[in-house]
Amino acid sequence: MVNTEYFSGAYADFSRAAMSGDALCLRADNLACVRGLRVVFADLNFAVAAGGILHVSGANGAGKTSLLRMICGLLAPAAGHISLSGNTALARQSHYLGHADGLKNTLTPRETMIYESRLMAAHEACAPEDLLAHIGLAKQADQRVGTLSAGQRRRLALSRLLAAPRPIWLMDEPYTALDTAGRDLVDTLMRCHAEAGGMVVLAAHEAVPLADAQLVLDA
Amino acid sequence: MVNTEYFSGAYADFSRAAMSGDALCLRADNLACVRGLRVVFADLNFAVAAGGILHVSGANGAGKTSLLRMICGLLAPAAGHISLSGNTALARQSHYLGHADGLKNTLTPRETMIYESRLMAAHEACAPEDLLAHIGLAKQADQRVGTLSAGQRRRLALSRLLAAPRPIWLMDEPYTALDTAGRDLVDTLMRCHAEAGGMVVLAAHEAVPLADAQLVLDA
Amino acid sequence: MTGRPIAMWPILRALFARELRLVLRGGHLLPVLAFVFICVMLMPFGLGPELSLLQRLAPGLLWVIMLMAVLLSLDRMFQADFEDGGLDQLLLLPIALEGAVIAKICAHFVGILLPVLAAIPLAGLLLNIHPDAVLPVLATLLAGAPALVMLGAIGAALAVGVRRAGLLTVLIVTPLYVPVLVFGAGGLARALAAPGMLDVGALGVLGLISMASLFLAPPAIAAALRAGLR
Amino acid sequence: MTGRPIAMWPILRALFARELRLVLRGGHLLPVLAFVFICVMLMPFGLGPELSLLQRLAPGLLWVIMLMAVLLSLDRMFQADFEDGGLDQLLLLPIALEGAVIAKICAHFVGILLPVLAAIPLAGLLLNIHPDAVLPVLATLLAGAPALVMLGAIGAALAVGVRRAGLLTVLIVTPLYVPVLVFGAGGLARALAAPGMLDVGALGVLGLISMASLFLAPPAIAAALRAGLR
Amino acid sequence: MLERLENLSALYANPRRFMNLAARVHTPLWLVAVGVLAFGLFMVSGVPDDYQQGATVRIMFVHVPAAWMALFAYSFIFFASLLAAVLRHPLGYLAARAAAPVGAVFTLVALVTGALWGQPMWGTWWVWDARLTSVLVLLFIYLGYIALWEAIDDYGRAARATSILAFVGFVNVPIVKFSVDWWNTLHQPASVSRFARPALHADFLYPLLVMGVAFLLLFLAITLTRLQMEVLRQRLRVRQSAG
Ligand code: HEM
Ligand SMILES: Nc1ncnc2c1ncn2[C@@H]1O[C@H](COP(=O)(O)OP(=O)(O)OP(=O)(O)O)[C@@H](O)[C@H]1O
Ligand SMILES: Nc1ncnc2c1ncn2[C@@H]1O[C@H](COP(=O)(O)OP(=O)(O)OP(=O)(O)O)[C@@H](O)[C@H]1O
Ligand SMILES: [Mg+2]
Ligand SMILES: [Mg+2]
Repeated sequence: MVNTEYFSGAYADFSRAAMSGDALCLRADNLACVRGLRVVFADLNFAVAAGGILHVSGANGAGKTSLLRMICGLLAPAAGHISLSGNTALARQSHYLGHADGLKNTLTPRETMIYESRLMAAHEACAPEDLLAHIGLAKQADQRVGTLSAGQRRRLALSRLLAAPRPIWLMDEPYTALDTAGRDLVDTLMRCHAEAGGMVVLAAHEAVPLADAQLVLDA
Repeated sequence: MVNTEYFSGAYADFSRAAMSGDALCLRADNLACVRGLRVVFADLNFAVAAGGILHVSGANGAGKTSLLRMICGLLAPAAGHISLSGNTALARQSHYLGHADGLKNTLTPRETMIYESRLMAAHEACAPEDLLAHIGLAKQADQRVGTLSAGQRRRLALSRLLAAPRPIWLMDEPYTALDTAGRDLVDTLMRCHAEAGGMVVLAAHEAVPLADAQLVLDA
Repeated sequence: MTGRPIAMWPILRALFARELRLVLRGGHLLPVLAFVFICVMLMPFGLGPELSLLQRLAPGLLWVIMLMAVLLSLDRMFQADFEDGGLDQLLLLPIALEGAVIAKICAHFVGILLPVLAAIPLAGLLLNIHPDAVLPVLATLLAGAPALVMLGAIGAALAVGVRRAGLLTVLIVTPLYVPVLVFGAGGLARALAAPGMLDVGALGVLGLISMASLFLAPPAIAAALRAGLR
Repeated sequence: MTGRPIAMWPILRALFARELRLVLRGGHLLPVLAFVFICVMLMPFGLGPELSLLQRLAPGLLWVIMLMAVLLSLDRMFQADFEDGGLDQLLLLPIALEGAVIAKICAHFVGILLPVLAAIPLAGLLLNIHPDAVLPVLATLLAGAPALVMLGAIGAALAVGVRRAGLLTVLIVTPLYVPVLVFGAGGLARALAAPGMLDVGALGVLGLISMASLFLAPPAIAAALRAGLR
Repeated sequence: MLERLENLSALYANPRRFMNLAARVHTPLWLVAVGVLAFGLFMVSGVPDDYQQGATVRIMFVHVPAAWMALFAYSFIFFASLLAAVLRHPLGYLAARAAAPVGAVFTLVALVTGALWGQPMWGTWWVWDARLTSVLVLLFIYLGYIALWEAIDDYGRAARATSILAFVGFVNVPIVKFSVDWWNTLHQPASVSRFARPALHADFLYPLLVMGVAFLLLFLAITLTRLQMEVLRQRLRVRQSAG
């Protein structure tokens, strides 16, 4: 279902990096998270190599969302640090898809996509038509985002991942509100991304067969 | 895990109705839904008897949310009608748990519960302590709702169902953001409610073993 | 259906209490009062610090400030409910939506506008208002406030979910404000021209408008909110 | 990391275009314009119908009205972004947050405040302003507006995620407005006392304050937004 | 739990050394402050009536030190926030938070005594001149600063946001100080601080200076007490939420 062509050109960069041996590696050392007056987790260590998919799980409130936000710099770690092959400023290396999707209700899906790709400085702007069909919103292209169904919104939010290539994908419960086809779409996107040399960290309560490593946070 | 005592007293009313033979029955006749300029579904017929759990499924945008909102009167049907044993004004017979949870960020979980039970005119106000422990928010009782994690919010929203007994529960993707224990909690709540003579209509993309009927909407 | 009759009054009270708490959370009293005094502080800079001039202008300025406070505070009154699904829950309450609307508006009135009204005499002092003018100002403001609030709430309800809400608000609400202002600030000016006595006529008309809006606005607001459901 | 350099300019332009569209679709312009005209309409009632007095006060009143319009419109500038997760996405853009902030502010300026500025001469007409005074009023407003907007945005950013953010913004921002108003309305009054000529000194100071705030405010705003992340 | 939190986050550091020092300094500081204040009041009671102002001149001995402290307290907040931001040490934020209400009260005292003095001297309680207004602005900045602290629950967020406001609001301090020089005001310009040739008679000058020192000590003592309370409250909150 997913047209892997989207990945070919733009992804050449970090695929090449992956092949040339100095592959990217995302690692966290002794990471700790404090929210309010509570220590959510501490002494967390993990590494994700290029092409890796890490599944973070744990009970409600265990700190999954906090971890993902820390990786892209939206939350400062209370201790420890995170780096991508030595680089610690990861905001521009990451796509973050959170519980709140950052979509604007008064735009249409088409407009959202066009702006998204311009804002991400996509080198070749993708044709919104193709992408819309791709994520299953062809019919809703010119409806206001505020009137989309929950799953349709979620699909639109996914399109941000394709706006520009970035090595790290952080996905917080990406299957939420999606039907079977939608879940397959997410899986395909993640697989393509990993194959192109990217890395994925996803938080989910369900099993993720695609993942090649699991991190369990205990509350 | 769920203390079924919550259901005993207050639920006497419609359990008695169920036993006395003139049981409640929720039925939809020739229901149609139009959103914007699109017919979402038409000629929908179904019935849920007291104690029944109906699982509504269908692709994203198939109209599950619209259907639930129609049942409790938040959306007017384009055609057809819905009734509970002949009664067509169901707003005060239903609990609706939608994609948006109606929680107030500046209150604490404890306050939320107290107000909720007063607003629903609960005949005997439940003790918030018990209920909080019940839904797994004992530790977060006095934290602002705005700082809860996604699953913790969801659990708090569930507590509204217990604020006062109402025969119809409308649950839109109730498993969203919940961990395994949370999903079990939802199942237990639904089972208790059905056993007490209530009825549940839930929309979900995953399988729901508990349901005794399924309605598939096709987009 | 559950067999027992439901008493409306405790529900309205609970809703009022919750809304008042939402309004007051985070010490809103301080900011509202500060707002009034800040407006007062800005005036002399705009108009020049001449005390006698300020004295003459004070009553009208106080009306404008009150209007601003209403506009600012009611502005997004229903927006949060609309966005977080709270509006759905309001509709499912065991009371009529009109009642819920009234409870909400009362909470805003008590939590925000009463303190403003209470601060008006002191604000007037800073504007060097004539002592004889304090009473008429308060009287007209009190008589007119319900109308201002109800009209503001209609605007806020229209702004929820209705497309082109801005235009609608301007077309519907602004013309309604005009009579209130005419009788409020205008009657005030006349009252002050003949000092020592209240302009009972204007006050009566203001009161009438307020009464009318107390009865007519809630259904309009409820209808606007229902129209805004998605 | 992807090897190719990223051009900042097109991103800023795209962000500006998007925000402008959001502002225009949000229907914020009309209520602000309505507010301006309500204020203007109200003044004769407050001040009495004496045309000469109105004429004298018009410039100062226009300044105060403009200031309140800016406050009203900036109030929730960053709140929506905060609530819907858009703020997170702003932080992940390939440009500095400071740049994004400037683009957003420019969009608000163009979408709301330029039209308000354009309406000022008309509003002045209703206040019976002296024709010679229109140009100085507009000139000082234009020179001072950037400062008003930037300072307002600092307040809006500080109050992000806070309950009743609007009023807190007012409380934070207005004290900062006083110097601008002093040079704006004050300089204006002096300019009009010697008719036919602009008070270049006050205009220069206003311009300086505006320039300073153009440079100093964006880092403060960005820092405030970062502090507001949850 | 507490240990864990303190080790993890700079914001929750337990300033043990500071608390020990504070416990030792606390009582002597209060004693000296009260002593100097008593001495100052004694000196003030001996001041002769002014030939122009009569007994109302005594308002000066409260008004002027209070006005000084209003400015000093804000500068204190500014530098404390700056230190906290630069050194990444939370004590600065706590100190700034502790000082704010104290500064606001001094500002209020300066305003009220000024108004009381203005009635006999200028024939009015209030005028909108640059000095008076900039002090009113200062009060509002204090209030905004306090309101912002109260409005944000999360301690770290509140600390960062309020420090930004403290920096921005600092521009008002020189305006208050120099307003009398920059604009033509009713209020009189600095007469004490021109030390080379003080324009004030020694009979007035020395009591005024003693009162100034007394107010400074009072400010430091109150702020220190509030700061200790702030640290203890923070510790208590952690304990409670941990267990
Ligand atoms: C509400 C009204 C007033 C306010 C807000 C106010 C404010 C201030 C401030 C902030 C200072 C400190 C200036 C500095 O450190 O340089 C000050 C000093 C002073 N004020 Fe006032 N003042 C007010 C009314 C008055 C009145 C009515 C008088 C007497 C006629 C007065 C006499 C003085 C004197 C003598 C000083 C000492 C100046 C110096 O030597 O530095 N003030 N006032
Ligand atoms: N104002 C509108 N204009 C056009 N289409 C609309 C409007 N409002 C809703 N729709 C469409 O109605 C359809 C039904 O939406 P609904 O939310 O009921 O779907 P759903 O089954 O709950 O989907 P999901 O599984 O994604 O939650 C969607 O396709 C949506 O795009
Ligand atoms: N300001 C705060 N004060 C106190 N606790 C907080 C604050 N902010 C967050 N928390 C707590 O931090 C914990 C971690 O939240 P987080 O959102 O990371 O959990 P999560 O693993 O994503 O949970 P979920 O599965 O429910 O999404 C939660 O227990 C939450 O209550
Ligand atoms: Mg989460
Ligand atoms: Mg749905």
